[in-house]
Amino acid sequence: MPTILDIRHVSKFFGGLAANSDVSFSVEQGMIMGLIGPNGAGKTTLFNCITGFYPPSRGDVLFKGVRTNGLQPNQMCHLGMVRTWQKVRPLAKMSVLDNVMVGALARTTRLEVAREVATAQLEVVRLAHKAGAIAGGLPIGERKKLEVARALATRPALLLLDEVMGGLNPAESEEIIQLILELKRSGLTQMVIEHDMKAIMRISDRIVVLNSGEKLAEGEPQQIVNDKAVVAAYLGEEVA
Amino acid sequence: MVAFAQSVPGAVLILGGGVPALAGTELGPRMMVFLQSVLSGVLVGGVYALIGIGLTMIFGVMRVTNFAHGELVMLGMYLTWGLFHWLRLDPFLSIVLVAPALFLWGAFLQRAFVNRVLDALPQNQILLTIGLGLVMSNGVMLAFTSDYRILTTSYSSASYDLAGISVSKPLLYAFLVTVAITVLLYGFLLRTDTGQAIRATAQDREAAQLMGINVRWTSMLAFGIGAALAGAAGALISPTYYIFPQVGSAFTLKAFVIVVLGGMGSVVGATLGGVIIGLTESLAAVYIAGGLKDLVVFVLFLALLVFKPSGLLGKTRA
Amino acid sequence: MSKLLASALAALAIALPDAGQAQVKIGFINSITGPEAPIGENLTNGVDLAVEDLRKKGVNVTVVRQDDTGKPQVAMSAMEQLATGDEVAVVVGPYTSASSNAVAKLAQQYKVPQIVPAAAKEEITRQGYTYVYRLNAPAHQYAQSLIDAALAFGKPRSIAFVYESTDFGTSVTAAGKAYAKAKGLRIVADETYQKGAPDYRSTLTKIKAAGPDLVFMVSYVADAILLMRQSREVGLKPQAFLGGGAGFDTAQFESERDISTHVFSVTQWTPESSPASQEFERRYRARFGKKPTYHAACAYVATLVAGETAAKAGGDRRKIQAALGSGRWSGILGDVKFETYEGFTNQNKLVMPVIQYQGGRSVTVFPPAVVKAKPVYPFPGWR
Amino acid sequence: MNRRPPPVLRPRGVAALELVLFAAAVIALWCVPVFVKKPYVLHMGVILFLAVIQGQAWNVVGGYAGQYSVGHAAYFGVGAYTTMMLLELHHIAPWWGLGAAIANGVLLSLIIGTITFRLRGPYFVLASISMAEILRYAFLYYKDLTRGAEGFLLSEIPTLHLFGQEFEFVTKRPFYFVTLGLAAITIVANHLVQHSKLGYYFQAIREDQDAASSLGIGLTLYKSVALAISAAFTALSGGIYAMFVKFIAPDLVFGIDVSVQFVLICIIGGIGTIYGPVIGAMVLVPLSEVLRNPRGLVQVGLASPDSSFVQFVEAHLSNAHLLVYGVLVVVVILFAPDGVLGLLRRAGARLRRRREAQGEAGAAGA
Repeated sequence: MPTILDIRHVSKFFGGLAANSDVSFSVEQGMIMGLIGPNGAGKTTLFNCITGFYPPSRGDVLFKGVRTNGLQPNQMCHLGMVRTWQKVRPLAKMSVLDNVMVGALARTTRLEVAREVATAQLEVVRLAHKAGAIAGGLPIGERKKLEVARALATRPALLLLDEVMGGLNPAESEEIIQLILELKRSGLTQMVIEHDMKAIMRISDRIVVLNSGEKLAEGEPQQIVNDKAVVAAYLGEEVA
Repeated sequence: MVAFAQSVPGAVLILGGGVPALAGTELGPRMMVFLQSVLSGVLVGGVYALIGIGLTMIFGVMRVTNFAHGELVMLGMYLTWGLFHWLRLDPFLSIVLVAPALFLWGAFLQRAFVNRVLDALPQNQILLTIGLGLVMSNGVMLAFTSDYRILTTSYSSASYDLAGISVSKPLLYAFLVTVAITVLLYGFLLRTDTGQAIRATAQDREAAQLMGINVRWTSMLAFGIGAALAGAAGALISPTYYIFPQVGSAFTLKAFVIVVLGGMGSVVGATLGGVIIGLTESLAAVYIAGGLKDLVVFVLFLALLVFKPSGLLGKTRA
Repeated sequence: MSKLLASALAALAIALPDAGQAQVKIGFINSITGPEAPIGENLTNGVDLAVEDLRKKGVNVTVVRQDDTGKPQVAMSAMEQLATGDEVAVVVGPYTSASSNAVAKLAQQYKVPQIVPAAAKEEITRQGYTYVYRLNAPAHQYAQSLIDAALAFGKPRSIAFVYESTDFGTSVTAAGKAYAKAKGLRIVADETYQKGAPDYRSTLTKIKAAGPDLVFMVSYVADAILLMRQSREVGLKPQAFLGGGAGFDTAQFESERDISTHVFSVTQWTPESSPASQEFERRYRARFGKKPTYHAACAYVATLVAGETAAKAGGDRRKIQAALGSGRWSGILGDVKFETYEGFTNQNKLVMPVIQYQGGRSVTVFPPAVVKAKPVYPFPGWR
Repeated sequence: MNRRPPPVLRPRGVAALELVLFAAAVIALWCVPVFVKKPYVLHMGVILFLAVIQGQAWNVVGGYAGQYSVGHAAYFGVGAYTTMMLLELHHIAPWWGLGAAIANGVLLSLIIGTITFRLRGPYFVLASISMAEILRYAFLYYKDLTRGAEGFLLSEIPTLHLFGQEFEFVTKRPFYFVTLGLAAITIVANHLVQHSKLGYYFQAIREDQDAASSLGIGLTLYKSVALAISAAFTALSGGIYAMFVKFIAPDLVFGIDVSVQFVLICIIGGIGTIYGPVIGAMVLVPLSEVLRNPRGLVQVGLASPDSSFVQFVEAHLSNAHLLVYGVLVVVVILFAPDGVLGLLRRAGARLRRRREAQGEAGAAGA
């Protein structure tokens, strides 16, 4: 499988503090890459560096073989990379359909086309019945789905999900897991930050563990679970 | 005025002692112009600083984008004018009445209006305070018409001579009072529990609430103090300024410039910012053109916003 | 409040019908509020006295008052209202140069005769407007009288100008600079300011360093006082301070004795000028409790002229215009006649006296024909 | 914060009805001068239509794109000065001058946008005010170019020859038609913009800049486009205002109160909606005009000159008509943050709900 995302020695400093230091790994097409680590490990910062919200202080991000340092988030989107947010960011005063249409408009200027794409995506996340509702009024589970639908509407090659199951009940989480797996089957590459260990182990093909901004380990879920360093630094304390 | 009369010669000595080169030597006219405009700038800047400190309490500390700040200064000016006109109360003494009155008014405004939009979008705060400002300035216009009023005191145009440089008495008094108020405020914020509560609330509202600080009460207090400082500044500036209902809007903008310049919420920063703006205006009037001094201030402000948004002293920005 | 009450009473009095008398409707645009209001008050008082006198003569005048707050755009909409809504026969005012100039254009357009009582801007009567009549002397005479006076009193060599950047300030200063050059005076400073932020210390310091023999200032009331206060503060001490009328010739300025003493100002009228003027001053003081300024006198005469002419012409605008052009009047401003000369149209020729504040009151010191006291020159220093 | 407009569902029938009503309103207004000759009415009409244009213009960048500019006087003033100076100094007729005014407004918006769009929240507001103030002071100071505080007084608008006819811009009538036409065009243009990709993108930026950016929206580009559209219409209204009022000066066209008024039109009517500015203008303009000049009512015959209302307003309120603005804003922000239109909508929604409750079957089709 060809590599779609290549992260090479990425560091990000805020003042003197390193939020990421010398992180390297790559993501292959079609896989689901899990990204885990304790709070403050630098997962979201890394997402921000990848998607163009922060320029990396050092190192390179290569997307589809092209160096993307310094590109803006909207440019990343047009290249085929889109993210969701840990703390959901619905376009609150717009309807659910309009939210998703905004995503779809990244690939078209015609509203009818965007409306069709958006309607289709709402079907995918099973939110079509709420198309006319105002996004700000949705419960948290549906907001998360809305974020995914909106991101999918931009027709990404790589989808970055930031704690998309956070705050959901088990049934809702399960629904999201099924959605992620379904998307994988359709060929979409995904990178997932998740706190729910069971879930991440279930869906990920590979996992990168961050701790204090550094990469602690990388491997298949089974390897990670058995990695002594990881268990000591992260899983250990969590289990205990 | 006795207290001021006594304190003033001492101040002159300090100033004189600080610039030994001035004594005895004959200064060239160019140097004189420079020193005079620096001095005027610093003195006027002192009053600006007080307005700025008031706003830094409200905007910097409480994060309320108060576009009615200049109107609070204006109210202070009219109160001072009224006390002088009807009761013959000296403008500098009237601070004792004006500041508490404005404190109450500010606290009322906060409680009745601003409080309701604390968590709203900043633009709603801006519009609300613009609306309140319009009500204040036009209310005053109804009561007093839009005439320009002038306060005439015995020392209105008096000055000390400092090696050929004139020091305006009313401005010097105003400056000294500003310094005193600033020191008191600084002490209050650093040394008292209430002051610490205000600072804690400024840094993190939610955390402050968790620590058991009554955030509502603290906000009201901070707004009241900000308004009182604005009122005091109005009282201080009224002997050398003219007073009309729309006089506030220029102060509002200046105050924001000062707060952003000094860094949000920093009392020392606002003091410095005020003096810098006073100096800039004064020097720009002499070396560029009188008609361009405000323009220069705004250009400076924009440059600061774009290139160093945290202000000269501050580190953070919302 | 008392002012409001007074004007309300006056309005009431005017509204009372009085059969058998000539009915005339006059529009009066004035700076009733705003920065120029202290001067505007003088004009209002002058108009009130004129209305009294007209009544005595059997002319029943209705004055429709409009406040322009000193702003040309407000004056213009006031003029439209007067011309098309209230249908007045003739308009007196507005006070300021900027407003008068703007209204003059509309007067011509709507064919409503306008009598300008006290606005100095040259252009007002230099545009060939046939419906615009000016009672007071225009800007260049302000400058000429003052500079001639200074040259007669001493030997000044240089002059500095400080003025508000309004039509009035710019117009008088432009004429002043031209005349100063013609008289061989060196212009060492030319400083304009915007009203609203009265900190002139730096500017005045700069002027002090330039060391001019004459300091020529053109301002309305509040700025005139603050300019002189700050001049005193920075120790500016030329041979003479020359004030270009307006704010320098008001009761407020006069009462600020610390700073007004020995200042020269040019004026359109002085109470000392004639017995009739003295009588006017007496009446005015009795009625309003203060000294009348030239603004009051000009507004008084303008209203008399407007009222009489309109009564005779039966309120017909066209006839009033013709009558204003050909008529002659005499009164406290001397002989009034609107003439066309040297590029001016319908301009009354008026000699402008120069006054000086001495011992808390103003005395006429120039020209020699009307002198009442000896000038103090050069400026002896601050009290 | 949690008061939000109900879902906007637009069945085709409603859109058609809207169009018919809109056209009818424009035609009706077009006929007004045939029956009403009073200049005061026409004057009020012109000021009202200008306010509609200004409100619509501000709404594009402030209401839809969420960039609260309180410095729109910059574009207004530049439009006014461009038109006036071209006419007075170079004898270029205003119909060409207005084009130049729009061009200058757009150019200025690009410059101001580059500087201010880096900033958010109160800092953006402060920066936008500063830009307008800088222009005001510059126009006051550089007298040789701008005539400073004296400003420009319009001498004469040339006669327009169009379709073999002559149009004289002397009375208020032609201004009435021109501004009515332009206001209608502005509304239509706005409607088209808001129902296009641009409109969706503007709203996305307003709701969440980061989210919008992640969805492929170039923030600077689309904010600049919004500001340019807004500036174009604002400059246009400035140019017409200059021709209509016949006098401009820096304090008059670049003042903060001008900028604030544009914002208020939208806030009071209902921000981020097509008809909000129209309603805002309909509330604000008559109110402020009547308070400013109560004699107008006398002229129209709505009040007698001796009525206590006219005398009271004239004696007390005519110089403080902004007081009413202030009170209105405070009330609207506190009690009706979605403006008058929001209030109407909420009332309408309540009504609809009641009706839906009555007849389930009929409403299901939407």
